[in-house]
Amino acid sequence: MAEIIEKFITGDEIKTDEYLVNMGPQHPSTHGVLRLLVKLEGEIVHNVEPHIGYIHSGIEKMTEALSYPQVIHLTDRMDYLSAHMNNEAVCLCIENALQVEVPERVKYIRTIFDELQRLASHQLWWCASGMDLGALTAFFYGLRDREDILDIFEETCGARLTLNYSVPGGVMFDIHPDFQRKVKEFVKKFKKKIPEYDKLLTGNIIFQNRTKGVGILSKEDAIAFGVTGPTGRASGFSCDIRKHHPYSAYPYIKFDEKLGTDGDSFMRWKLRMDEMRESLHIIEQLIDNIPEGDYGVKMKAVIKLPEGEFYQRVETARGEFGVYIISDGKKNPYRIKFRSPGFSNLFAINHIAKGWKIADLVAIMATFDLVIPDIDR
Amino acid sequence: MTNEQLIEHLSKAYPDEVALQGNQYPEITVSREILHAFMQNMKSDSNLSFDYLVCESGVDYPAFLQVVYHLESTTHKHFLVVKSNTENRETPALDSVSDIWPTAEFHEDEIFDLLGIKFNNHPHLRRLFLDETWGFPLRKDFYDDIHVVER
Amino acid sequence: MKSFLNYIAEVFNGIWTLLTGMKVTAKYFFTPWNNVTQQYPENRDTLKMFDRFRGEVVMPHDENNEHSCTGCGICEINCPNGSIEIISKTIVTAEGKKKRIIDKHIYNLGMCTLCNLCIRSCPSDAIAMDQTFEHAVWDRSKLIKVLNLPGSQVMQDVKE
Amino acid sequence: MAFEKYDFTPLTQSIHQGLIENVSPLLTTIIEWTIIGVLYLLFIAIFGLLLVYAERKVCAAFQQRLGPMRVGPWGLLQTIADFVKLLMKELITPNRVDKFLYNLAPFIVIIVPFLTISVIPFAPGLQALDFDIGIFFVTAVSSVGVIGVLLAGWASNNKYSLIGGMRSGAQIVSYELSVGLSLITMVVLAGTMQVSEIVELQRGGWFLFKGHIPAIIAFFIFVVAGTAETNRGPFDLAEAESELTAGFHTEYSGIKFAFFFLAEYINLFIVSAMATIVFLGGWMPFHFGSFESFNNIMDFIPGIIWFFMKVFGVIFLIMWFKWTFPRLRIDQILTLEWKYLLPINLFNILLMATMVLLGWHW
Repeated sequence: MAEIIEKFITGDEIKTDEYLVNMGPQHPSTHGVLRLLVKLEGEIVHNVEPHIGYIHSGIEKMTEALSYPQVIHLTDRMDYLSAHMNNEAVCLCIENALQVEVPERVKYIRTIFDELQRLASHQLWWCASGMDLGALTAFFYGLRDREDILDIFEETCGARLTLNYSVPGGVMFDIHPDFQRKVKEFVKKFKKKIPEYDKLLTGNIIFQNRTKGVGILSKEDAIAFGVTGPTGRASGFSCDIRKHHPYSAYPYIKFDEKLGTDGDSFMRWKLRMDEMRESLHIIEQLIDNIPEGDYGVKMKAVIKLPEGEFYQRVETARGEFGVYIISDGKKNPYRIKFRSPGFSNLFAINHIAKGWKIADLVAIMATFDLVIPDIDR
Repeated sequence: MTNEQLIEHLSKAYPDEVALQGNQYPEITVSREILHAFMQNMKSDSNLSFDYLVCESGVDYPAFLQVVYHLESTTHKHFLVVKSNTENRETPALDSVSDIWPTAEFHEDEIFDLLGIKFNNHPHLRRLFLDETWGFPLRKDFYDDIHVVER
Repeated sequence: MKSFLNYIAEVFNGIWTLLTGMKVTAKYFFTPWNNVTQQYPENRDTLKMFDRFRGEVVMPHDENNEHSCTGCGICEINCPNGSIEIISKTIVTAEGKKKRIIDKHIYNLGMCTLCNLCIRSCPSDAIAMDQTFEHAVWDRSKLIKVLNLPGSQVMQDVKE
Repeated sequence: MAFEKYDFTPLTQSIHQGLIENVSPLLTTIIEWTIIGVLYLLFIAIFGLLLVYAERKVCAAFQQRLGPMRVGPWGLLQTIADFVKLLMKELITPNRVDKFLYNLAPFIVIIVPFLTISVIPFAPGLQALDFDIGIFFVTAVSSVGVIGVLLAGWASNNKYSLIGGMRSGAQIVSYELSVGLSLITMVVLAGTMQVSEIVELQRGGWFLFKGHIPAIIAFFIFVVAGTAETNRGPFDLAEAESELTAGFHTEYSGIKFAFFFLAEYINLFIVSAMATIVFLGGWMPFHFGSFESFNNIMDFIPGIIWFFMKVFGVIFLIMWFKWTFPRLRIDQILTLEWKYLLPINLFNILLMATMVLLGWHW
């Protein structure tokens, strides 16, 4: 008896069995059909093995049978929360290959849409991760304010989620006459909302305890795992494509690349909150200065890329999105590879979730901001 | 390093391999025998220090399969495209670089799943998206008579 | 002693952050007139979609039951999903020439992703996006629609 | 005093008298038991449904929504429709569950509120059991519920349920301590454990005001610990929707699920009722010093309405917590209990005892 008690006190040899828990494919916190095979001991996570492919839609194979303008509308369906950035990446790649210079107006419109899209995405992330951590009211506040952005989208391009707004050489429609006024109204309104979010969650002591120091991703690991976007920047990995390889109207504007130091869940949270403020700042710089002009250049009816390989990187709400087009000179691409940010980000989870509790795994996943179609493609 | 310097540096260090300026980035085609050592050097050489594997993609060509690595250095901010071809299309195999960049492990899983390229020394090669009944869908000769409806 | 004071400060600080959070929710609780819920089927009369909203593809006809679709098939080529199929027929015109005109413009809403490419590519602006959004039907075959109305003609001024 | 006319004692006495004059004493007892049983059953069913409706509406209001609006005017019949649906649903028993324990668990969980509710005085004279150890009875009986939750988690043959059950076990056992100690603080002030007498003692003023600082601290601790004991947010780890899907009741369906659901809401009522009785003067009206006219107006409101007003006030507070805060982690919940609530509580008892000894209360 004394022996057992001694062992119990020292913690030797009293060990529970490891057991496996399937988080997903249907699980409230995986935000889609992601399956995590979690090895647990009690509540402690020992290993996380992501199993993906439940909604693999074969977009890369499909594109081989489509013409270039048709490819764009499929990219909406990968990372549906940064639909416009994905569209823009393909368009920029095509324009780059064809050496087409788009009008200034298009660049401005695209950049404003990028930032609005980033705001919408971060807002959904904000409220959904609040919900993951148990604050259900946050979810509705986020969706409520996101609705304003979606209305702006709908008014200008007719769709709320799968925008398909960029086309090679320009944008599909000119901006709606009300666009500028509504965006300005939204920016004004939204500036008052962010402090409210901070009061509700960021400053909350329960929230801080749940996220501070949880799931620390070091800068070296972030680079090694290719973790980009706000998640990578929270670890101090300066990976903002907007800053390092500016495209569209980003060269014309001033903005800061927010960098974190801690790399924990709270830093990831705070960084995205700061990014929202930065996005508002970018929109404010652009919205009054949209140059007059055409909203697109005339492209050929059948777009054929010259033979060769083209790579285009853009910054989506989740990180670096890359389009790698190999063309053999026909109207269909020979091969398109989409480098999606979520795919690289996902696999860093196992590395940082080990030793944390199952509730922390949820917090880590929430702050990683995963979109499953982005991973599965 | 600028692109020209990079090409010059590479062609000096690896005279047998073809280094040239592509559409946007310097490209180098590396034979599969020295691929792993080459990649190791790319990361450890302090003049190059390609520590960030941006993208790893597999491509199907009529005679061989190819793996394309997009590398970036976070310190020097230069970019390099490395290509390596397999010997044939029947038993395609390359050395894994997952011990150099952990992210490659999953990109290689994906390439194995969709193109069937085997990666030697990969810790845990598995089909990432599809189940075992599938062929290798990204190959050009893949035909799926169950899911594809022709009009 | 210092750690004890810290302990007390921690407790009060924690309670304070919780109270600020509760203040936010309370603000919305006590202003129910700001509710954002829209009761959908009841508000059909006041619900207005934006002009550019992409609901479904339609072919506008004028009062003489005429449309401007020549049946060229460009929309069919541009459709990424194969949701448009154009069946044309050959007629003999008054001058005795043989001429291919449209018989049926078949549009499958169930397969359509509303990408707007067909409308962008149409040379005679014969098709347009409608703002309807209530597409639920009991049978999938009802989603396959023939866009040109029965007995409709091509407008005279449309160029071939 | 005008307030006395709302006493239910004459009514219950007359029923008792009428019965005992006409039938044998044994039959009288049996009939009285039946009446009380049926009344409590009805009360729990109706009040449970009402609370579910209230929760949905309150949560909707916090979230700028409308809540249920379709069934009946303002969605009033929604919960009844839900209940009918739950009654008609198939009772699924998964393979390889421990059948006996699996079926037993919901009944243990639902029995607890039935037992606890018996000592709650709704109004003067409207109380089934008036022990002299009423408070002790409540704390003792309410800890039985955790057995049901643990059984449900264990017997379901589901790892999520097991985690949920274990969490809930650890959590409720810890928070029982705080509930008990904060009640003891007030028992020190009252000098009795009899519930009716505690209410009677607050005729001159609620204990929350009478005991001022220690009573307010005890009230705060009681509400927090009570929230935790009823497994409600932010302490809803046992269910933890986003982590464990539905925790201990993942595998339950139909009426067995409804038992868990109903028990949760009735427990919420009981915690609020205990807070009302011990801290907020039970069915006693609100009196303000010597403002006679104000006090007389307050006296016109019947005791039962006072009681339910206060109960709903506390329930609203607990709902407010749930719809504002994120969920705690299991170790943080235990840290909160053992490092914060318990030391504060022990100190508070000491403070209260000193105060009572020195007579520093009103």
